[in-house]
Amino acid sequence: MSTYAQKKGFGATVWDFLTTVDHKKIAILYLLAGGLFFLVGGLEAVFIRIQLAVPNNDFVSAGAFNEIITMHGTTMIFLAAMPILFGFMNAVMPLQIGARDVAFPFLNALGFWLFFFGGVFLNLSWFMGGAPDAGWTSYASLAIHSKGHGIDFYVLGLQISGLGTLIGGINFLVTIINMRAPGMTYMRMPLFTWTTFVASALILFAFPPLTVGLVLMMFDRMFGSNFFVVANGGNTVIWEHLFWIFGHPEVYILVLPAFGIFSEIFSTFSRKRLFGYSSMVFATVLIGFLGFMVWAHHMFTTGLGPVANAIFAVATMAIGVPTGIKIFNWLFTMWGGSVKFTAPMHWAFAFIPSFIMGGVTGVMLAAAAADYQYHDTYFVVAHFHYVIVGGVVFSIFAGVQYWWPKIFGTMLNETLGKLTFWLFFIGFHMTFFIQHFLGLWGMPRRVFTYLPGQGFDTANMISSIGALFMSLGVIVLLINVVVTSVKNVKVGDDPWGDGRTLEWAIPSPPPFYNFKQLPLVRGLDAFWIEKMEGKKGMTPAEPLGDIHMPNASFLPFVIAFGLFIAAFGALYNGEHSWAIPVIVIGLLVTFGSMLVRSVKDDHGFHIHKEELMDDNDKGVKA
Amino acid sequence: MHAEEKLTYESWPAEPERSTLEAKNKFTGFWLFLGGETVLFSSLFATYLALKDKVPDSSMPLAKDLFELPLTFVATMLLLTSSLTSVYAIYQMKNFNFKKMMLWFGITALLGAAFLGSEVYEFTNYVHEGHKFTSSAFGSAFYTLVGFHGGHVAFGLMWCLTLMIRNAKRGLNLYNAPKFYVFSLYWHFIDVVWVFIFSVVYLMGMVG
Amino acid sequence: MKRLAKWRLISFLAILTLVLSGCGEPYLSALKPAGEVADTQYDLMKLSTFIMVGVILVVVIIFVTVFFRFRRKDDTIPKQVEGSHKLEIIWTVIPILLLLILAVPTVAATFKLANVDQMDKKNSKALVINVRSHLYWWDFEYPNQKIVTSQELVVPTDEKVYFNLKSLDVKHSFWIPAVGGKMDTNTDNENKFWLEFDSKRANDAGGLFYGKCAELCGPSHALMDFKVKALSRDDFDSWVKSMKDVKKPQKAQTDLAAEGQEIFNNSCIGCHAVTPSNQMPDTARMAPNLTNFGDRSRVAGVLDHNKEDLKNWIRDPEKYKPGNMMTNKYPKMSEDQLDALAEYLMGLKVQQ
Amino acid sequence: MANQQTNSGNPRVDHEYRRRKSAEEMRYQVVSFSLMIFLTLVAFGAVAMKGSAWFTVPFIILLAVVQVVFQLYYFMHMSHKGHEAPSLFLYSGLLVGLITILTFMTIIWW
Ligand code: HEA
Ligand code: HEA
Ligand code: HEC
Ligand code: CUA
Ligand SMILES: [Cu+2]
Repeated sequence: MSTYAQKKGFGATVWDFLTTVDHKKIAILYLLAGGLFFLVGGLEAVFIRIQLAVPNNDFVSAGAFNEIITMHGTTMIFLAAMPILFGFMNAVMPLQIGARDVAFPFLNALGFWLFFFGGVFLNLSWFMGGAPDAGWTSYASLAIHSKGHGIDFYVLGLQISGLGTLIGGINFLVTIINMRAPGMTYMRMPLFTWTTFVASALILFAFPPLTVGLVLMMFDRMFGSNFFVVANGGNTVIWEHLFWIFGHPEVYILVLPAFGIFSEIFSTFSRKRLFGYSSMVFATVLIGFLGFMVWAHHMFTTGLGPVANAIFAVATMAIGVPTGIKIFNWLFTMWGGSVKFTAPMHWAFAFIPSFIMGGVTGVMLAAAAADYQYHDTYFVVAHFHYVIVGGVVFSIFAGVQYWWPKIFGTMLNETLGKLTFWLFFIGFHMTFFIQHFLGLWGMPRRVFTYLPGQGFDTANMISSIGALFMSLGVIVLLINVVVTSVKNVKVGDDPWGDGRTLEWAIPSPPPFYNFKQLPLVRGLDAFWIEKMEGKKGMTPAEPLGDIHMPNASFLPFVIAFGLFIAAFGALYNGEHSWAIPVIVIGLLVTFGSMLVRSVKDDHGFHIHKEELMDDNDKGVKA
Repeated sequence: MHAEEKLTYESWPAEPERSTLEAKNKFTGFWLFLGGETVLFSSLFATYLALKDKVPDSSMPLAKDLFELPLTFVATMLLLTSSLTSVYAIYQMKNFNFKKMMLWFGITALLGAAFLGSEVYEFTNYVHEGHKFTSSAFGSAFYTLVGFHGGHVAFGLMWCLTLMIRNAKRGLNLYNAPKFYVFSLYWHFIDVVWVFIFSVVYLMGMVG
Repeated sequence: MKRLAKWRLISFLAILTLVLSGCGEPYLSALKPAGEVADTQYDLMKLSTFIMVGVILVVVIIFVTVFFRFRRKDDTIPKQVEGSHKLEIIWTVIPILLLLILAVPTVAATFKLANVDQMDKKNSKALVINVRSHLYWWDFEYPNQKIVTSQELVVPTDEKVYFNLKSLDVKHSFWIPAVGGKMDTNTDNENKFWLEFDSKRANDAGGLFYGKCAELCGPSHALMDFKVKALSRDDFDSWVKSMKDVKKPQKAQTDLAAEGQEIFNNSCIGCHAVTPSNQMPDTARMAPNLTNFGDRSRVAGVLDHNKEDLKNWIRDPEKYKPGNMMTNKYPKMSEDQLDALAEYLMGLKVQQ
Repeated sequence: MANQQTNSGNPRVDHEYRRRKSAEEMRYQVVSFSLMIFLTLVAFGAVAMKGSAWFTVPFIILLAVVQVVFQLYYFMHMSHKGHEAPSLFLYSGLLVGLITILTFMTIIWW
């Protein structure tokens, strides 16, 4: 079927990616864009650590520092961690359930472009008069007070990219509900698929409150409303609630997929079925559920009163239980197994003690009365970097190393991978462990500098040196990617040799239709079952037939771009006469292309049976 | 079975909205979207309730000074009835009666437009009484909640018209039937939201 | 394996001693509690830390065992175990119990720290202080004593002191780490809480605690420090009395100071009051009250308290506190004028 | 993908059955519509009577909830099979929303 597999020129490749609706290519886009934003956010982190390395430093100004921390937090959470995880979900989840694509390929592309343009818009603030500077939480009184357009960039950029995330979440949910291969019952789904499912459900319910909050702030800042203007009857605590009703589930949106990735890695490299699979699923769902009941633990010092604080404190502690169930199940997956310490397994293994340290400080924070001391200090900074970096970032590095061969058809270098691990691992603990004490010794967070003579100097220096190690680790990873891509040694279907789930049953990279014939799933770890019975691949569940595929389309890009334009209009509303026309033009572009989409039928195309037969054993390039 | 295949009354499936994979996905996806919308509107309701009657000076009108039963009642009847007419439309769709379906959707759209008209009239009145979007937190919250709903109605109207115009000539098939169905879900959802708006905003506002 | 476990234990103990020795500064650290509130919180911290260290130890023991015992040695396929109900019950129930042990004192402490009944009681003798936060400075009003001071809070030791907290521009948070956890100063409402300052430990800390703003509030958030002078009840009463004695602006003592006072009255008095019995409502107090400026220990919360730094501050406040509300609100001062102002301001003392 | 059809094999019989079924359902829908109108009237009436707010407010909320149940189960067909995922997600959304409303009404009091 050579027509689909021709080598293309550079321009054609770019066009291909701009118009693709293939979940595997969209995955690559997510990884690429998310990776880029990770570097940006990391660079911002490095600036933070340089500024704080010594007391009274003036590497950056006070105002710039606030912009940097705000953008660091926002970029890392919304534009780096979540999109990279979305990349894995796109790349792997449909394969794991034996689907040919996601439920809404067009919307999948739209989701990506919305995220991307939202992120670009947000980062353009650096060049257009200043970035947002009220923290990633953007508390209302400060955000309304903030001069310039920084906060406007935040509000508009996050609305656009949040819309993309919401669309992505719904897409994953429907894919999992409707498109599982024959025999793939819910309780046979790999854990990464399960965590994708629950995380997507959290997205579905957590992003609307954020959207509402952002809309209210947009109205206040750009259109003269009074939601947060106390003098006119407004109330800033509304923002705090709306933000955290979103914000707390958000951290589980980040960490659940990470748990999924580690679950796959633990069982693969222990050559053992996941211990307590059903309780793992149960714990995942329970974490998701409890995640919505605890947000006010970020507001213990707001003055909600002892009743509210006590309720939320206890509810928060409860989350430790399902998380503990997971930790012990992972440990007992390895127990009695045959554990091979590959580079992905390094990350997974180190994740356990690192994440626990963050988790238990979380439970300490949950003790409301004690949190009055911890809140808004470096103790909190230490807590969340322990869970986020030790959980999410570790999982991202692990996932990159683990699925790279499946996505790109070639293995990342293991030695370099382990070098990255050691540099990053050491740097990570060095940076963040000491921060617990900084917080307890009285150092608030979000301070652009500190005075000497308060006992903070040495600890901050240590912390900054740790960041240097982390940077080195990331640089080694980049080298690894380049070296690997240049060498480009092709690998087979199951390069780790221990693959258990369906994605390892098809070529690396998979053909663009994924499964020639949908596989018949006979149990948990479908591919492993077949392997253990001595079979080479999956038993097909259907005869070879025509495959229906969606058409590529440029419209997702255009729809997202329209909102990008409109956002500039909203930003300058009331300041320039061209603002309103620009809003109108942007919205016209968006709604116009939506209209085109709905009026022009798009039935996709079919790959014919004959072509598929030609294709046998050739390993098509996607 | 091809989505655009010409079907007859006999071959028309019992659940045209869910008889292809695409349709099923659309159906599920839209329901999930409504789940998200529920949270969205709840957040707006919550904000409204927190800011109800919060005005900077006591000369400004409060909820009980503004709202009036008759107008709200008319608007409610319009929207409730349009919910019933869209049920009729789907009934005809399931019976493979394209013409009647179009007729009922047409009526639905008309009722929706009338509802919007009454809302615009109402808003202009309030503005004259000094209850503006920018005048108080109460005003901001009121217009945002009710306006969001109104925006949904307006969007639904556009959607309905687009569907009707686009499919006027080609009749029912398995490609467009799910679209009509999903639209009707959306329309009912708008109605659900309105039931809470008239209860929580208007009726409760008048009670005090 | 045994050797490694031992090594872990030793390094753990080493860290522990390091931590215990490095508890931070007594005037600033939450690990050196100096009052009832901080004590309660410190006890809770200790309890939770013990539980958490226990949890970590258990996990680490399993973890290390796995590391050594179950490395891949050959190609045999291990048994595919599904799970174990017994184990699962164990690791569900034990954490629940541990959390209960933590939850009960947490709830108790939360209610205890929120108990401000004394404040609202009629004729209560409790000391109440209204804290008003502004962009980068703190205003302290003693409503019953009818005095106002800024930047440096003065409190009596060994009794509960009650606070009403509110912000007049953006949200800040009022925090004296060594004495107790923080409370936000919202723009919407008045928050209430109490603290207690222990006389003995206040002495150890030099009688002066550091206070901080703990909520991001703009460029100079990092510099929004204040100080707390903890005095015995008698000393406190005499401080209140000497404050109240200042009925009208103090007379300058020297010629230079008189010149400074003149400049001050021309350029600064619009914002800065130099009498403590400030009749204006809190919203109208635009700048720190300078009645007892000479008694303070810092200029603008962060600079050393001497004439040089004071002159630097007046010369260019923006340099020391970016975004502050004083910059450019008064004419430029010559060096002579600065000398005069410094002389005058440093002489503003209520306690000799 | 093969799509699942629930045909008995005889289209005529099948359609007779279906037509009857959906006509019957239509009757239910008309009934529930009348009920909804009725409930609306009662709610408006309750407010017009200007009774005590302690009674009126919960009462009209209750009526609204009943009405919405009609909408969901009859107009939006949630009573039909194949609505497991929709109801799961709708109710979850509702739960999250209700908690939000509850907190906004209790702990934002100033
Ligand atoms: C991936 C992200 C992530 C994760 C997973 C978590 C997990 C948890 N978090 Fe964290 N948190 C953040 C990200 C995250 N957090 C961020 C970003 C912030 C700051 C936001 C900001 O202000 O900018 C924050 C802030 C934050 C606060 C507010 C602090 C403050 O500002 O004052 C609190 C308070 O309760 C808290 C609690 C918890 C708890 C209880 C968990 C639990 O889920 C942890 C559960 C895990 C374990 C407990 C370990 C394993 C369990 C066992 C081994 C079983 C036995 C255990 C026991 C018996 C205890 N977090
Ligand atoms: C996913 C989330 C995430 C991640 C991964 C990180 C990663 C890191 N963060 Fe994080 N951080 C947050 C989320 C995250 N952070 C949030 C939400 C806040 C709160 C913000 C707020 O207060 O509002 C915060 C705040 C925060 C602070 C506190 C700021 C303050 O309160 O004043 C600090 C200080 O040390 C810090 C440091 C770091 C460091 C050193 C890393 C490191 O792990 C980073 C490692 C990465 C690198 C080192 C990249 C290396 C890059 C290169 C070498 C560049 C090459 C460049 C090019 C080729 C262009 N962060
Ligand atoms: C807008 C009115 C305004 C004017 C006019 C003004 N100041 Fe200030 N001043 C402030 C504010 C606000 C601060 C607090 C700054 C901060 O800490 O962020 C301050 C702080 C100070 C401080 C430090 C106070 C302390 O308690 O440590 C001194 C001293 C001072 N001003 C002196 C002066 C002098 C002298 C002048 C006149 C030449 C003057 N100010 C004019 C607003 C003003
Ligand atoms: Cu005030 Cu930070
Ligand atoms: Cu949280």
